[in-house]
Amino acid sequence: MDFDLTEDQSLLVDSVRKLLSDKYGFEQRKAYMASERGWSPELWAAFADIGVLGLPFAEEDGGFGAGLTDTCLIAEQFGRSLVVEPWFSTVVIGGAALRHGGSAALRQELVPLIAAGEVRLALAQQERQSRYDLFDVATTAKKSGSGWVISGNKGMVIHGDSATHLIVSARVAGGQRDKAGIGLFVVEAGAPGVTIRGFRTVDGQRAAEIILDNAPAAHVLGDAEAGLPVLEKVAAESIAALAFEAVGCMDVAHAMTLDYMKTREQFGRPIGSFQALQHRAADMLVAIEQARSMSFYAVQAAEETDPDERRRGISAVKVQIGRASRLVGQQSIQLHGGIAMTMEYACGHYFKRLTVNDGLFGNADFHLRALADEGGLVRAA
Amino acid sequence: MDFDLTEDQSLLVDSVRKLLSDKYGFEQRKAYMASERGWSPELWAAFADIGVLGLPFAEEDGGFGAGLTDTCLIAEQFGRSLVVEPWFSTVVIGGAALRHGGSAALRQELVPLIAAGEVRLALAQQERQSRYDLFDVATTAKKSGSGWVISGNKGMVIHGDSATHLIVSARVAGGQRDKAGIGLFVVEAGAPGVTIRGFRTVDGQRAAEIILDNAPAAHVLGDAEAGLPVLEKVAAESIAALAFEAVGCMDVAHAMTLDYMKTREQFGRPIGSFQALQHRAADMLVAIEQARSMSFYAVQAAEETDPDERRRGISAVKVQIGRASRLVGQQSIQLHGGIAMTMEYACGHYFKRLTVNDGLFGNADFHLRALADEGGLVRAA
Amino acid sequence: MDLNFSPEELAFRQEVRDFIDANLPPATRQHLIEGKGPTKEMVVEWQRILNKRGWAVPEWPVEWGGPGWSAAQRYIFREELQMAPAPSPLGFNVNMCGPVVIQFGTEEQKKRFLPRMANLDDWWCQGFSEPGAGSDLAGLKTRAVREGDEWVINGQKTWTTLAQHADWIFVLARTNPTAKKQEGISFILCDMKTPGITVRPIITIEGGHEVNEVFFDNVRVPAENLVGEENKGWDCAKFLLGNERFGQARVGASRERIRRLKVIAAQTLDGGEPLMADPEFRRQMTEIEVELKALEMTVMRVIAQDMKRRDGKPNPATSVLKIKGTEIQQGVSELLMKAAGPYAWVDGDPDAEGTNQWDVAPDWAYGLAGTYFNWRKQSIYGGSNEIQRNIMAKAFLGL
Amino acid sequence: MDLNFSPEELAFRQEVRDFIDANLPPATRQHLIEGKGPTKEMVVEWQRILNKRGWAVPEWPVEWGGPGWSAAQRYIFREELQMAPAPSPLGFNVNMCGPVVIQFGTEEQKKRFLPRMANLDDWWCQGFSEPGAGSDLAGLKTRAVREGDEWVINGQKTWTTLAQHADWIFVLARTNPTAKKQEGISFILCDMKTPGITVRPIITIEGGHEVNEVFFDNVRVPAENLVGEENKGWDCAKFLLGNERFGQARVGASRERIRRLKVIAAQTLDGGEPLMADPEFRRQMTEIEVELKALEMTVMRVIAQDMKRRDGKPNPATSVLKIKGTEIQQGVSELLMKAAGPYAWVDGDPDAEGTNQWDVAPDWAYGLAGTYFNWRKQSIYGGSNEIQRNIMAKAFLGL
Repeated sequence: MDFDLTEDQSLLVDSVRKLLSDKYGFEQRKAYMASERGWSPELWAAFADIGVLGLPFAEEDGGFGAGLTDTCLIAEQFGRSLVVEPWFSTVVIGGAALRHGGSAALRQELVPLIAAGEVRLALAQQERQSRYDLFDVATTAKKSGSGWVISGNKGMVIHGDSATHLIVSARVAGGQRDKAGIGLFVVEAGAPGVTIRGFRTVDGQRAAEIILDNAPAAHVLGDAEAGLPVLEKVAAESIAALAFEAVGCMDVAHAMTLDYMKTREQFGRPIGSFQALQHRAADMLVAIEQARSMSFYAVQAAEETDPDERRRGISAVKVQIGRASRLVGQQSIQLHGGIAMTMEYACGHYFKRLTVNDGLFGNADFHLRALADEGGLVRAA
Repeated sequence: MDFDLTEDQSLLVDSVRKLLSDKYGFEQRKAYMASERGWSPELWAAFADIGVLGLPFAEEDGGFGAGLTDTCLIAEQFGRSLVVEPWFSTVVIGGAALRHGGSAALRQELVPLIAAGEVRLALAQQERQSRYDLFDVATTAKKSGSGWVISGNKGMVIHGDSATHLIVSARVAGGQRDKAGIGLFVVEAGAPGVTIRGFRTVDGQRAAEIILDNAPAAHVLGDAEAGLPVLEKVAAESIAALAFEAVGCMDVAHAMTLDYMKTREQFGRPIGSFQALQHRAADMLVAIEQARSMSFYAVQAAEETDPDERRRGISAVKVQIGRASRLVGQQSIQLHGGIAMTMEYACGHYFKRLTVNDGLFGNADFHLRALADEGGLVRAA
Repeated sequence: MDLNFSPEELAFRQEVRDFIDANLPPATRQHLIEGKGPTKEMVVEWQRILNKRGWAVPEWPVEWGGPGWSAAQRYIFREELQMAPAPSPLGFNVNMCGPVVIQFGTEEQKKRFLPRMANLDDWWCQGFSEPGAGSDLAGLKTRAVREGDEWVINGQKTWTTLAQHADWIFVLARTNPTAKKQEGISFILCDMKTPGITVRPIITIEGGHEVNEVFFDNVRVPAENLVGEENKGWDCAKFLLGNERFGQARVGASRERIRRLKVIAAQTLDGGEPLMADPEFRRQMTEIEVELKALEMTVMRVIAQDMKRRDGKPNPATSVLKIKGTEIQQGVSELLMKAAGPYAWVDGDPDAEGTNQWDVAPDWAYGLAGTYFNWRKQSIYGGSNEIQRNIMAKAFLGL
Repeated sequence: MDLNFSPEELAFRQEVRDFIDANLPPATRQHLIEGKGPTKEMVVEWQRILNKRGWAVPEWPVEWGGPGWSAAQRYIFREELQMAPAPSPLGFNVNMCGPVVIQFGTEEQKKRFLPRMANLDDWWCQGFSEPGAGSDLAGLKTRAVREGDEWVINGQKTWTTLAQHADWIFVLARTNPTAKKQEGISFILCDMKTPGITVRPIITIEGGHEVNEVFFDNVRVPAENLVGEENKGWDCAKFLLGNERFGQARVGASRERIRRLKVIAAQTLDGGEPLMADPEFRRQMTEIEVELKALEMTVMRVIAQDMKRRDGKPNPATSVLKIKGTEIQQGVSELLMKAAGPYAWVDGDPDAEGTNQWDVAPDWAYGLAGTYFNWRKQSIYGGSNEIQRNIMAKAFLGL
């Protein structure tokens, strides 16, 4: 048992931290968000340079062969700086789909391009009726010659407007909520029949609505009728990274709050000297430490081989992280007072990101119900 | 709209308050509880004298014709003093059953005796499997000659060991959880086939387990196949009185806590000067005031004629009172610290009574589910 | 004890409801149902409709256009507007500045300002908060110096709600810098067109423009614009703040939002079933409904006390209204956001056309996250909920 | 980073589990499963079994009988005992007084007391708290005056857990009344049979007798019973309190109670269905399970730090253990009570035969309300959860 970073991990984190401290101040980030794309190609290139784009892919595929823990450590740092580039969609989500579902040929084709920053991925999975159920898929995939054509509407595709390749869940067989018969297809963003409308999300990231109308799939990830297990693995790894990202956000929001409490004076004394507020800040620390613990567990859970065990563990992670994110996000605003309600002050941006983070791949309520329905974590005697 | 007491109500409350302040100090109550019966016949006689035993019954039946509000006001005072005599079981619960289910002849027989303190009632309704469902009845009633005989096991019969007459729910027809086919029967405590074992409950009151083995019923309350509506009315009025009782308990627990906070010193100052504890005490006040408001609503709700509306309203009351009781009970202990954990200190007794109060006629969880299942309080637009 | 509205009060409620149904512009109502704040035009149009009916200034005395209602009627009126939903008469005019002018102003001030306030010919805003004086209002630093027939005002106000619409501002300014905190403050009215006033928007976290900074740079206003006595402005401020006994309870508004939530939850799928079928969602919603019912009764208690004896005796129930009222509103806004799931996250101008226009996402989801974010302010402004607890500990608990 | 137990540690866990299964008296186990506190005899019997195996004093150095385990092994051992469930080695002996004697005691004191502590030949109790010194421990007033070869002790201790079983008590007493609060205190051992010591039971709200008042009336103990230096007893106290890094997390104990809860909930009917089928009950239980999993990982983090570097550097995670550990235990006790419904309310001696003997109520319901009441103490003692937040604000937040 050892929760410290290895030397390699420390080096990796340091290089990311240095880049972000140089290039990702609050005002710099604002400029990236204000650009037409909504993010910075310059930073994207820099991410490629320090190796975080190819991080989780096998060396033989052209990646750096790092483990999930390393990816999560980057996610934590990116959370601390509220990075808006499509790293999470490309490397964490898309990367997991590619690693777990892609053929060797496909991986060897795409990974070097991803690592170089030339290919960006997005997962088009959400549909109007599906909410948080990965298996609720109305979009269809039909055989067409030697390949597949995809038709359907996908919503809230994170970074769907900057992806070069979309990973699309589509139904090959079965009813809309059947767990079998779902395939994962790679569709090029520029393929005929693909219409993409990008928009900004409330946390300052980008997303898209995508309409597919007999769009040809360039590839299928694994078995076209058994994509759900891959999708679940993708969700599990993504949730682990989201947990670390949330801890990064919470750490910063808490630190900003403490700083403010030490300097802001009311009634002739720093507000941090008021015991009721001190206890609130202590409760935030308790929540963050429990969340940090849970994020470590998230890595264990995501790597669990038994899918039921994995699902239960990952649901527990989502519950704990979601609860903590809500408390820390809301209280960091409340303890600041009005100033944190303004767009010009960073704290609110952490609150917003924490709110969205909770909802990605199912919010705490959803996972609490799922976990409770599966009998919880403790086995009855 | 007027939340003040009428002159008559003020006189009534004053007379009860005076009696309790003379006769119901903490040490006096302890002596009553320590007696073999577990309560005081002397006080019982005094209650008869000041008229609170015949209170809610019609004047033509030998009662005082007071309304539910008056009963509730007494319940509040009894809550403040944690009265252990069988008033609630006799007058509120039993009284409601008699008023809503009893024939004129039966009322005129029993009410004068109740008012005089000679007859005490208890509701034998709970069964091992029934939990909080009034209609879950396995105990049977069978025709025998011109009357009925009752067989079955009843548990947690409040003041069942001192009642002269038991009001027993028993199934005349239908399956164990059918809503039709339930009758309410009056069984004399001394009747053949009735076995009663009394015990003390954790809040210092008395209760009993009762086994009925072909016990003859002296009377049936209303339609022997349609007792459930009466039982629901009984529950509704009882819940209104419990709400007032709880507010009485909470008021005293809060006041004791404030007194202690003003006198107990730690780190060289009264603990009431610590802001974190002040805010906790303020939260208790918020909860109590909301509970007090809800207790007023409880009277309205209990008197609602539409049974569905009544059930919804009464469930809302139970939720709010239960939540407040828990918060105020737990925090009154916590803010005191160790001293309130001792049997010799009154505060813990309020906490215990509030805990039991929540569970009578269904706890907050039960009623929240019931209310949610019935669509809540606010109608959709 | 009588816990019900009288038949007359119930008839009055019906009268209000009928009037709203007949006169509220449907586009305004629809706009509010969708959770958007009313535009300036909507507020002005509706207040003038109310004013024509004699209902724009429920709290004012009859001689200044008030309808002469009881506390219960005023409550019913306010609730019905919130539930419609319809815009409320502009609080800065009707509940804040108007009553101060009525209580402390000269006859001339009353004649000049009150009718225009009632008809919303002038839109007023409130110049109280300052960057250094948040919860500690009396710590304000804006100065007003008497020079001849004028006050010369310098300083900065912040969190000035809807200053961008305002024609006038009422300002608390320090007129005696050597006196004790509360004792050197005056209450002064300023035309927003006066040279030296600059309004700078504050964009809140959801992207909306509701509040502003207002800078005063040698702003000269006539001496006659002082309300009440010089250096006694704190009395006006206390009167103004104390006047608001129910404002943040907003029971009707919360009930309207819960209705909306139920409509949405019936249409939205969750696990292939309507969201309304999810026990956990229902539980969270029902808990709020129950708390709201208790709050409604708490409001009634305060009204009943007001009707019986306006003795100004503090009622502990009053303290509950701010804390619980805002917690409930925040809770409902969170449930609305959660009901929308991921589709709440589309950003943009909440007053613009819905951007979920391709029918990939439901239209109604748009802006719900923004409202959730924005409503975090409710437990901060108007005396933060922490300040409320301080007040309770002092005033009612003797701690 | 490596978040898993090593194969050796897993093997050790199995060894502990097997030993418990083979040696724990079944009656003791059943008694604990039913939620009752172990009797004195059960504790003594089991500790002697452990001592024979060399496992009674996991935290002690090998020379005094410790097994030489790593922090991870000690954690595993403690968890397995809690989960069995089995009595833990008596904390007053093993985790409190023993380590103080080892750290501060003379060679003679060690030889005299430690072996008897390990074998539970002497039952120790803790004389720290006083009526006027609760959260403010250093405010204690009990006096010890040196007269020749003896200390003469006068004063009163309270909340003395299981003093009724105790052979010895370790006492904090003021030996220099003029020194600053923390500086005039000494740590003294007293034989409970010494004349002048009176133990008076404190009955807690559920009716149990766990704690006591202990009165000292001219109690004379030999001077050699002083541990450490005169007036330096606060160092011993701090060492003792700081030693307890995991004690109140009790992850294994909570897991055992949740298992019990699940067994009960599967048997109990609610709305005609097993209680386990109620989504709201499941939600409440699952929320606690999730929090417990996080707490388990938090404990692991503290252990890992301990194993890596015993630098005594405060770890914010440590502060979490008390607050969350006690909240979880209290939460589970409340769920157990609620699961029993009305049948939790039978009063009486929890160690007596179940009184629900007529099968009208389920046997297992008996005593659950009492445990819920009793466990409210957990957020009060050992440094109340409010004190913990004060500590965190100072030590980690710099407020």
